[in-house]
Amino acid sequence: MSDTIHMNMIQAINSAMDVMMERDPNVIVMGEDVGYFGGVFRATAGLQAKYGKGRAFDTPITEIGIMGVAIGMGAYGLRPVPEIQFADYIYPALDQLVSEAARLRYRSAADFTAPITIRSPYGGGIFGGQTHSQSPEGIFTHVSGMKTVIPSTPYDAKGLLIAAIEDNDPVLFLEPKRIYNGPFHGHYDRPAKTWADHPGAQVPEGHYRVELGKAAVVRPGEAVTILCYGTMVHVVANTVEEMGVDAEIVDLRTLVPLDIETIEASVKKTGRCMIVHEATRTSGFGAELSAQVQERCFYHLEAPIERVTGFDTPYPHSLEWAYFPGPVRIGTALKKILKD
Amino acid sequence: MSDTIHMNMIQAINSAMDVMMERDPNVIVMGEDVGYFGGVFRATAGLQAKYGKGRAFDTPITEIGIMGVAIGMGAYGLRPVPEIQFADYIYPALDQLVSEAARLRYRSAADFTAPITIRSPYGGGIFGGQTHSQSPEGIFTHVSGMKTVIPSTPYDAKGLLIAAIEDNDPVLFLEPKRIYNGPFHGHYDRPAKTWADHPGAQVPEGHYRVELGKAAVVRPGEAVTILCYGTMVHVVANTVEEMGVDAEIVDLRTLVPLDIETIEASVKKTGRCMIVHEATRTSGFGAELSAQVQERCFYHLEAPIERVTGFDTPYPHSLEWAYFPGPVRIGTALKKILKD
Amino acid sequence: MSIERDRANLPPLALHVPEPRFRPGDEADFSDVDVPPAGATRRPDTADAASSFHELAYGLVRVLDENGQAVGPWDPRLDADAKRRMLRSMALTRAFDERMFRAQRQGKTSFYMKSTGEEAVSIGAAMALAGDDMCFPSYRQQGILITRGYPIVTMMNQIYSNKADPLEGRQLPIMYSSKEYGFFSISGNLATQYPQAVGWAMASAAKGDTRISATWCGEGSTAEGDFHSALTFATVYKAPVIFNVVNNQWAISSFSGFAGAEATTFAARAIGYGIAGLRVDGNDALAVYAATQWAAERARTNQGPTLIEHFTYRAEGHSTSDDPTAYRSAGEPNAWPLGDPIRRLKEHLIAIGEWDEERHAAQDLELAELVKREQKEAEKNGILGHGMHQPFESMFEGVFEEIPWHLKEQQQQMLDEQKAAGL
Amino acid sequence: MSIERDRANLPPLALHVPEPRFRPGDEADFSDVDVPPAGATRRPDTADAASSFHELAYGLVRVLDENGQAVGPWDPRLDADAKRRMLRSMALTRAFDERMFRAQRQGKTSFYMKSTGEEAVSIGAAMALAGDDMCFPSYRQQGILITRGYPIVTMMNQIYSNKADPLEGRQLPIMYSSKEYGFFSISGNLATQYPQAVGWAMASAAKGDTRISATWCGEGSTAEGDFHSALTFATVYKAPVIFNVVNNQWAISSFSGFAGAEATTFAARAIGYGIAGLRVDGNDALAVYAATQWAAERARTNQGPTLIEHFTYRAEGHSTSDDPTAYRSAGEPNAWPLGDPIRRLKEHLIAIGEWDEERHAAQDLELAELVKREQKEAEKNGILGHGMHQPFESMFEGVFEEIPWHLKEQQQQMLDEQKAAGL
Ligand SMILES: Cc1ncc(C[n+]2csc(CCOP(=O)(O)OP(=O)(O)O)c2C)c(N)n1
Ligand SMILES: Cc1ncc(C[n+]2csc(CCOP(=O)(O)OP(=O)(O)O)c2C)c(N)n1
Ligand SMILES: [Mg+2]
Ligand SMILES: [Mg+2]
Repeated sequence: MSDTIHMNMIQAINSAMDVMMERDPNVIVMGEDVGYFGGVFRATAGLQAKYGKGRAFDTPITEIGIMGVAIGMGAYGLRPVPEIQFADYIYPALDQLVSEAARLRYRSAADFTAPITIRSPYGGGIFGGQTHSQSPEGIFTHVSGMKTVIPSTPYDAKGLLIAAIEDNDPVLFLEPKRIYNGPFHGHYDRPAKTWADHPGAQVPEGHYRVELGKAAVVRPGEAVTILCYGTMVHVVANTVEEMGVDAEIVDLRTLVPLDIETIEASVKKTGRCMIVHEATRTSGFGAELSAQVQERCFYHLEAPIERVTGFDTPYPHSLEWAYFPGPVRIGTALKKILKD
Repeated sequence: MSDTIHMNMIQAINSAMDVMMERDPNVIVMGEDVGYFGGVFRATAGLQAKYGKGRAFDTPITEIGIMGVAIGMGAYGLRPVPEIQFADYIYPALDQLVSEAARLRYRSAADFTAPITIRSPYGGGIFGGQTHSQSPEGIFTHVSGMKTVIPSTPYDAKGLLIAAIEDNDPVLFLEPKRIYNGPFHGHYDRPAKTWADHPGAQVPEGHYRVELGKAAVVRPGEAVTILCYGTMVHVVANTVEEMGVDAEIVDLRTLVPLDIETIEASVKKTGRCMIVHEATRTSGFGAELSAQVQERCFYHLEAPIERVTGFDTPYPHSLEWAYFPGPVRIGTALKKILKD
Repeated sequence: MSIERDRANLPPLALHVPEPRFRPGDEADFSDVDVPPAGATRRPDTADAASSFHELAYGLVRVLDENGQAVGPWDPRLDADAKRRMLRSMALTRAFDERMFRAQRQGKTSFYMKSTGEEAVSIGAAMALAGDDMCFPSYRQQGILITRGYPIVTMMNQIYSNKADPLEGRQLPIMYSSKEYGFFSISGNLATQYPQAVGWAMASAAKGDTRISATWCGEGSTAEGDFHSALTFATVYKAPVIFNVVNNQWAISSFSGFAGAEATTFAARAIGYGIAGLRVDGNDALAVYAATQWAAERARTNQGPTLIEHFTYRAEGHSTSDDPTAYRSAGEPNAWPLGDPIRRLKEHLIAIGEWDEERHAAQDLELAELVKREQKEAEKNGILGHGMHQPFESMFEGVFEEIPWHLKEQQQQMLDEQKAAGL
Repeated sequence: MSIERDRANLPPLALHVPEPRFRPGDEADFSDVDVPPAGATRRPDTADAASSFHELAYGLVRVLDENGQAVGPWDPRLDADAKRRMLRSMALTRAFDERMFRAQRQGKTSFYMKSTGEEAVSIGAAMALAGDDMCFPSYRQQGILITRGYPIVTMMNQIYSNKADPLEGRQLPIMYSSKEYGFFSISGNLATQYPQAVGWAMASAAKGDTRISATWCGEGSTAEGDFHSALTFATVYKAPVIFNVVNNQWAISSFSGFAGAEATTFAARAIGYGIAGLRVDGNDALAVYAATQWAAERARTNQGPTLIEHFTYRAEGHSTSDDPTAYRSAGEPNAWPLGDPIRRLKEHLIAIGEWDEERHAAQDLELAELVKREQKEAEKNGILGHGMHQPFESMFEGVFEEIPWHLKEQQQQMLDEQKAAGL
């Protein structure tokens, strides 16, 4: 593995694309504002200058088109990495993603495939209001034929993105935009942290992979298992630390396919399970996690599985921090599950 | 209540629209082929002839447009009842439905609302292949601001559809097309049944409502609670009868808002819970049901909650009956849960 | 408040809802449909700017005249062998459609869709394209596969979802896919293939390849957002793609007016994006060939996309699930002013002394026998619902490149259950 | 296989990726942009068929000439009072934008979007529409609300998400909504308002009402599928709707070429659907007024929809989150050949003796004071993140007409938790 340097999450994501474009002439990136400008979050900065307009380019503002064109490119033999500017804007592309990309291998008996990685920033905590804050991952986990990946550190972001680009099936790669610049502790009213002293921000410069479908136990513990991903990994870790609870924190990293072994082993060990995500509660991915844990660990559970999630409302602009499942709500749930 | 006559589910749905168009000049129906022809399943037959082209009309083949136009009509003061020809084709409309219709009341603080009822046939069992068989209800239950309703009898279909049309929020009304003409027993290889002798096919001619958000206990029982909806209510009922199991069958009828009281009371009574749906398993609505039951009835559960669902694959054309959660799979799960 | 206009005396607004000219019971009469004479339309140079021939989007490129002669600048001057191949492909497609329609009626499969009356659209195009150009069809271009020599028996295996079905029983009948034959996997969702074709073409251009793509959708499907996204991408990147709009007048029960045909042509959509637009007599195989050839040359020389509206008529029901007499005049197909594409090419070949009625009748017989023979062959592999399907466990394969644990688990569960149930 | 064309000598395909003319560091020079003289464009009768004036989609309707005179058939002949109201609304909009931009920079809110340089587009239109016509705007038509006399303080309350915000703090700043003022709730998702406007217009027509609708989107947003669905529905049902495309040359960092501007105009999209298309000098408030008036008359007399492209320039950043000097020449705004809309109308009023520099300066001062005063008033109700927001429990209201049990439960949970945490 190559030399390790400090990167924030945007730099790590940028580096993953750079590495893959360098290695594989079939990798191309495209999307609204990703070309000359390098993306509204700068994730594709420098790629057009380095690889040319034919491999990193701006697109018309039509998510249907971005996804449909990526599928055609994939059928040709390219390996497109389209960006959807905000995950909230993936809905216009849903039919192309769900009915086409995710079904192409199956319906053509592998005659055609869709080796596409869709990158999109998601989640709240940046005062983005209803349409720049959503966490739609649950919807995609319901769709057969596609994978959903969410990193929580620069290291994972780069390694998972490389693995996603190398994967021969469509992968939705959701980027927790709240932690692009630093691991969020969950206290909106305290100074923000940067990635500076975080071990997950030591990132190899070259090619490496973090395998899809493998969770990470980011904190071993005995009292309770907490399943989470993305921004919430940091909020949870910080809350657990503040409360001094011996929780085992599992960062899922890939939602589909899920690393059920790690989850099962942890819950069977701790006997308690809590699930934290930012997405709305009803039919969120937490429901699936809860169902699976219950199915597999029923006789080991000492307390009801708890879900701490976004509320079943749109993301409200001014009450963002009341909506966000922060330390207070996670803490309350933790106390409850440990008492139960 | 008016006189009761025999109706199959299509007739009941047609009657609901007829009754509402008669009572309220703001109710209009529209969609692909719904006008002169009366819909590919004949659900809107006769409405254009009776109410004119301005109130029952064909549309261009653009689900974005159908949904977007319905929202504008709703904002004007109409009460549109658009049809999406197959639920598999609702994805192009997803952005308008999810980001617009479902969010309009909230984002405008009730300045504008979207009193729209989207009707769409869903589900498999008719050899419709991958794109005429899907059950996408799970996706919509994850969306705040809209309701999801699925009837299982002609009586409920009419009463629920009237309640949906009268509701001032967007309602997705999914019609289990496998049981349009008769309650399906689950045995694809035996003669089909009609609604002829089914009590749920006795339908009042005039106006009545089946309240949204209320489940029905279609068979009281003590041994296990089975949660289901749509076509599965009949498949489950038949399997239960064939096996002679004393199951309590709860027909949810409305998925959001869910009738949690009925569910909770039933599971607390039986101590066992099984969930049956046709949709793919992962992150299907069964996951949410499982999570909620577990959260509320943890200390009453004597066995793990079981999910019997469609597999996590597209709906395969020729292996439809291996995919369909029929009597064999339901039976196996029942035996397991009763033994556990 | 803004300046209030006085609207007291304004007439009320009225909603215009289109209505086709003929409904069941009406006598269909298309005598007023404007059919320009064959040979009358100019053929611009393929290097000309799209903005210099807008009128072609409102005209009708026609080659075969009333006397069976090929006339005018669009005559592709094919040799007689090529024309006979064209005729044969069209006749084979029709024979195939007849046979498979009947197979569905006999309960051998669940569904079928004919292309009767529209054979020239796919076959004319397929002959003008190179064999390795990539096609992104809708469900009514079986003629492409037939023209390209895809095995008839394989098509039937797909329709029967039997054990020899290359798509392993997973797709609705007629939703073929063949990368080898340059035929993209057909989707049930309308118009999704349009931006995909653009993506393929853009990839080909980005790679400095010489292959182009072509795509088809019905006039009804042009209303989908995908259509617009495709044309927008294509005009922006000058993608080497041919857009075909098959205007067969009907979209299930909705006439073309519900896609906007009352106000303008579908070829005119091209003008809106500044791309080349052509309107072609879709029942004239030579005109379709010529238009495709012209568009392909534009694409291959980096002149960008062309949209071709094929003005034709869906002579039969939408599919086996449809009965068109419920919504349109039964006389429409016969009254259709552009005639039958097979009859027209046949008469042309006869008129130029390269064909005769006897040979045609013999060919019809031969093709009927051919499809019957292929059908027998196919049925050896099974028909839908009669046991000779793919193994049950195959259902879980191909969702992903590798089967993930949860699908393996579901697969095992299904096998266990089936075993326990004695299935 | 099909006839193989010999492609051995064909040149390789190439992907065309558009590139704006000027990037940071370049000197912007628009001297070759074709600006037709004011007054030169004909004004068809509003009853004329859309197909009879295609050239208007490629021209530029202009009323104000270089000498500040209003000339030609499109001159709406407004009286001086109306013109001064127009000028004032534009100046007020600009003053408002300045103030709120600064408020965002001061941390008083999260986000702001100016309409600087494009004020004529919304204000010219709002003045030509009736007060009860329904507008479906994008995020850059604050000028409509200002023209219609919506309270400035209420706009600010929305921007601050404070306790007097009529949208109860739920929406991003500038996403106004006011049914009373005929201003549809703004969405974050581009172009969704287009089919909604068509639906409203269709409803109005179906009801025999006389009100019409109008909608706006940026040139970049025309690429969305919603745009196409809207135009398709509108042409099919002849909906009484005005489509405005605000071509301000940029979509965040992407120039109009990425929406297709290299190949044709945005007004030409209209031709593709057979609807009326106009291209207008968007920095000429009188031209915008005249075009809107003409389109409104068409709509009100059941002539159907009109699409108006407003050719203008986004003089500042996309939003407070954007720095345009990163992707375009800093000199572009000043080099823009169509000038500033406020300056142009001001000079016209001066030229006709109805205004002078002193009055203008005084008005500017007055408006600056006005917005300052309103801002103070608004800030009494709080600014974003400083406590004076809506009550927490309000978050659960308005998701549905009645709060369902699960939201009540979540509401209670939140209140309990906050209480327990001493918040
Ligand atoms: C997204 C989507 N919406 C609706 C349908 C249902 N549908 C199937 S075919 C059809 C009509 C298409 O008509 P047209 O495009 O004219 O093609 P044609 O059948 O005439 O060849 C419709 C509405 C579908 N398959 N996909
Ligand atoms: C569906 C969707 N995709 C992407 C975005 C992100 N976005 C916001 S504004 C914008 C540019 C729009 O440009 P244009 O339509 O020209 O309007 P302008 O800002 O110039 O007024 C983009 C891409 C969005 N809001 N919605
Ligand atoms: Mg058609
Ligand atoms: Mg713009």
